Amino acid sequence: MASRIDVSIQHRGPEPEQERKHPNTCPSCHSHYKDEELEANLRVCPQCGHHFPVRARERVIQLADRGTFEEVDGDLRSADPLEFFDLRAYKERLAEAEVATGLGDAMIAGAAVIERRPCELAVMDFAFMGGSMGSAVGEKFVRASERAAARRVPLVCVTASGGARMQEGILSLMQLPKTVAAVDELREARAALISVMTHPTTAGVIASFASLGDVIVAEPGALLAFTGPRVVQQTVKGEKLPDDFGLAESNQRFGHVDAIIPRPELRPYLGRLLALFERNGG
Amino acid sequence: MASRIDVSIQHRGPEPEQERKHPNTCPSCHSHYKDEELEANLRVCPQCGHHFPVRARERVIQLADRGTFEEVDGDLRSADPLEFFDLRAYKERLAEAEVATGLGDAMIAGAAVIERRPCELAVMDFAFMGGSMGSAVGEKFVRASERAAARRVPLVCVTASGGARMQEGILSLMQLPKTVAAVDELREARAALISVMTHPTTAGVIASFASLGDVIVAEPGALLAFTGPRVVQQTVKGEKLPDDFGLAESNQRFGHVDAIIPRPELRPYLGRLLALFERNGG
Amino acid sequence: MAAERTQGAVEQLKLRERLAKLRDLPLLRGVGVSGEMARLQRQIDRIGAAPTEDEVWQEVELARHQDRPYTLDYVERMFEDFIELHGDRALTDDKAIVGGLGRFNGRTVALVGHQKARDIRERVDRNYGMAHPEGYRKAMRVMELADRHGFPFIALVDTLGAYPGVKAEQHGQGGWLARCQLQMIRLGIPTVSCIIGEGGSGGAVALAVADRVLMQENSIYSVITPEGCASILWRDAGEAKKAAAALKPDAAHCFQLGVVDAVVPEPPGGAHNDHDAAARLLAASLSEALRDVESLDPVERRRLRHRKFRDMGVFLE
Amino acid sequence: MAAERTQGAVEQLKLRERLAKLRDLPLLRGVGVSGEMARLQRQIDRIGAAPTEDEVWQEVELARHQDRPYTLDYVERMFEDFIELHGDRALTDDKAIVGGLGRFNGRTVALVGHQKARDIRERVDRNYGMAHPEGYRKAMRVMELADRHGFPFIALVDTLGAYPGVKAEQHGQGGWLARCQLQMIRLGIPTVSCIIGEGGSGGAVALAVADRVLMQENSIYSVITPEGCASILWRDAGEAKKAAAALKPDAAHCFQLGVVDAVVPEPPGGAHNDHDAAARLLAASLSEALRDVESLDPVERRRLRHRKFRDMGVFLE
Ligand SMILES: [Zn+2]
Ligand SMILES: [Zn+2]
Repeated sequence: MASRIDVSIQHRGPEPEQERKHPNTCPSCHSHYKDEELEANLRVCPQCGHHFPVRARERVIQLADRGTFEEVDGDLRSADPLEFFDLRAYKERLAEAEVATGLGDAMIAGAAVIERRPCELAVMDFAFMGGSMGSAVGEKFVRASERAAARRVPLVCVTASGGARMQEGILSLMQLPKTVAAVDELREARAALISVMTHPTTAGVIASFASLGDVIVAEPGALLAFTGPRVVQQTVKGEKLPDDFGLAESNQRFGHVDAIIPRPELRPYLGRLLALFERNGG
Repeated sequence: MASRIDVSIQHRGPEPEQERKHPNTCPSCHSHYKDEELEANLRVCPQCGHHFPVRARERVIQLADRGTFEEVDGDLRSADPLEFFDLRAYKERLAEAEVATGLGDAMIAGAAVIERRPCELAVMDFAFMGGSMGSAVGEKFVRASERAAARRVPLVCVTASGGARMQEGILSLMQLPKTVAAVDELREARAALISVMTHPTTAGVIASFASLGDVIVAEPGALLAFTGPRVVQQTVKGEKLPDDFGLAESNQRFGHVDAIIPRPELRPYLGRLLALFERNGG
Repeated sequence: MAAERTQGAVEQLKLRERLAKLRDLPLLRGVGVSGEMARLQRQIDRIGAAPTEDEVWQEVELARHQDRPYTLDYVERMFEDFIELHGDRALTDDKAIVGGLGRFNGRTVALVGHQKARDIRERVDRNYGMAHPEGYRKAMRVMELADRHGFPFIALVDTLGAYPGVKAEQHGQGGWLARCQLQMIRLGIPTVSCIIGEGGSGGAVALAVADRVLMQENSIYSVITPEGCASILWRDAGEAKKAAAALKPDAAHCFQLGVVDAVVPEPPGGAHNDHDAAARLLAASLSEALRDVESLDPVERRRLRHRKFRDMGVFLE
Repeated sequence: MAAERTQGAVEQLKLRERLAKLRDLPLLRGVGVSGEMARLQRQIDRIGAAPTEDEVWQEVELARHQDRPYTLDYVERMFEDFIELHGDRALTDDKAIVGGLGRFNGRTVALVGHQKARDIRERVDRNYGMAHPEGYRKAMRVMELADRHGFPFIALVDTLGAYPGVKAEQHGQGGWLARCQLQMIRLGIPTVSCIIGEGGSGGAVALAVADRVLMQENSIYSVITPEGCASILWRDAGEAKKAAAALKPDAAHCFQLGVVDAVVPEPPGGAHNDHDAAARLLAASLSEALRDVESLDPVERRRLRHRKFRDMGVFLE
């Protein structure tokens, strides 16, 4: 009990078993693909429909009308206010993640147009330290909300996160109320938040802005949980968890998501939603 | 299914088995009492604690500081807009109920002081046509709310009702939104509604003002249900209902009531609550 | 009996006055055009002449007709780009109530409605249109979203009643029906409800605390089912016809009693005969009603809504 | 390392400035009186001197001390006429969180708090202070009631975290933690939260989105338990001490990082040594904090609360 994880990163990478597999091998049907093949198919397995992870920049390409995404706050970086040092220094981990992903932190954000509807778009990247939310991600989300409120356009937010970034200690926990406050101001401005939860959306992110979407959309098979199945299994010991425990499908059955949208349908679906939330000259 | 009852009177009197017993015989431990004995004991069985029904005027005496209750709207009577006639005319039933109970309808209301705290007090009487809510009860409740709002004192409402009065047809159903609207105006005026649910509080009354109390108090063993156990049993056929199905104790376990207060403690409890809701010179 | 006949005559008079006003109401403008006004006139005339048990019972049967259009039948005909929203965010997605956003007359409108079904398996899935508290919470979620964004709100009512089951009770059926009404009466947005089939007691009124409440011509709205009423008052569920005549659940009577603001015409013989025509007539009435209440100042609209429900009922003093 | 040492010096400087200001804050006025200021000074000085692992770990152990006062221990000492409210009106009465109304400093105040227990059976009943979504919904109900009546609101935080169980997940633990925060940040009333023991991650912050957030001297507030952090980063839960030192969950560090507004002193040795004295010190700090925020205009207060949380975090640009 004492060692359980709550808001912090739980899914810091693929499951151990999968670790040995090539990332382009489908964990569900074991088909193997060339990267171009997967990319051309929106990273959905043509054989069985498994949804592979999508990196943030590729997600933007999948969703935004060509050439419309204008990234902002690209220079925003996490600081190291706690001078956090475990087996390695947080600063080192940050630098390494930036080199590995080409991203400044685990979220990119900017203005975009989706199916001819203007919006702000914020996309998380699980490859950057497990998509964990520290001060940089929190600030980027807040600024995206503020821009959406000012422009009176919806904010579309695509999440993929293991939770708060523990290397920023209590400050990472503070990103929860920080982003919640931003959603409140978005609401005051009558701008919509459309939350697209992808695998995995857990812990600190599902316990803040991601769950506050006016509409909550999930990708098939995504793990959407505050506490993931591994830790819950430790709590309940003997009890066998349901097969789809914590998955999007279970979440929909229990009333937490509005729709599970397969990736190929996501863009037109968002287009229709954005049209509905478009202000009639407000 | 088609014959099920929903908002209307279900508990129009004691259970058949009990019907043969004297009303002063405890249905729980079978002790028998003289009326004065029961009255002196607030109609709680000294032997086992069973709560006998309390008529409205006696309830006022139990709760209000002596001589403080000032009844209003005593002349308000149900009309018969549908000219309702079943085996007998509604008008006849009304006249008979008035003679039998000495009440104009199933609720009395007025200004009161409870433990030195001023309030409005509305009390239902199950003996008047099963405590059913027609236009007269609805209007009395609304006016009590309006007086409480104007005086900025809490409204204490003691319910005992089988539901809406079907002899007034759709107009009795309209007493639900009518009383709900009154609660909303009470809230706008920052006056509290303290709901005391006694046996039975069901159907149309629990589906309207009774459930909207700022604080909801119940008497032990009271049936508090939208649909009572007999009808639910018809729905679920084979399934055995829990022993305390629909009772106050079950309602508390499921989170619907704040406290179950034995009758001897009710008056001081209400006094403490009223003190907490007293406006500090607002 | 003499007194009763006199009162009947008075009501008929009031009714005629109302009908005269009705012709001037924007709401039914569309009706005259489609030639339904005459039929409506005949139907309302019937009341003055005291409809027979058989006539009232026919309305009950039509309201329950298995080919009658259900909420989603109307949605697909009236709305463009409807996106259904699911779940109460707490426990489940109760399919006895549907809700979502769509384009109605070119602008975004939120809608909820009870949903029955024809196919046996879907009927079970929809629980015959009888919702648990979770369904009403879903409706409340859609209302809240609509209110926040300023979308007008439409509710279609079609239920025998809120579900009388074990979990429904344990989860607080009565309380949620009350809270749903409370939320609905507070909304800042324009609201219109229409009874499109069975308007069964608390489960129905929970979605009908609107600025304008309409009833389709062959729908019923009642505090209790005729069968339930008969089994209590006549001690014989078989006397349902008599109970129905006594309860007066039909549209014309509800209109006469001031409970609904207008009656929505149906195609000849009833909505089940022509879903498309029924949807066109319903859409026309909803449009008129919305236009009517949208023109009001939000604070004033809310005040009038309160006032309307506050004044429901008939009593002596 | 040189850079780090410089940065440490800068922090120490900032800290001293803060401490200087602190002495003038109304919040800690009561502290000087009780002679606790000197101890607080020493404790905060320690940070400048970089506390050892052992020192931080001692705070963790004190925060979890089984004789430490729990929410109801404080309530019975600080409040008159407390009436507990029960239930989420939907599913259950989650006893891991308590809530109610009582008189505090002569006026009605609403309170919620996590509730642990000492007795084994009660511990199970309270689920060790780890709430399900239903507990947070109960808290939200109390907040809503307080907001409607204009009662100031106090939250006492003492939880290892929100419960990580099957039903908790199925019922939407994450979503309700989010909604609880959203409701709390919207409140029109004055709000004060205090961490009185363990402030464990999402389950803690859900009750701590307040105008003023206080921490008792020996409480901890952290995004993850030291054990959890150790098992992930050191791949060994036994390295909890190291993790604790890295996470800096103690009051002085949280104050230094701008996460809490003030530190509430405890009696010598810790709150567990003298519940009455601990309650007096807590009551004094809560009173000061409430007085401070009650003086603000409600709209301005809400704006400042938003601003405070909006500005949390440290980043480079
Ligand atoms: Zn595959
Ligand atoms: Zn007895």
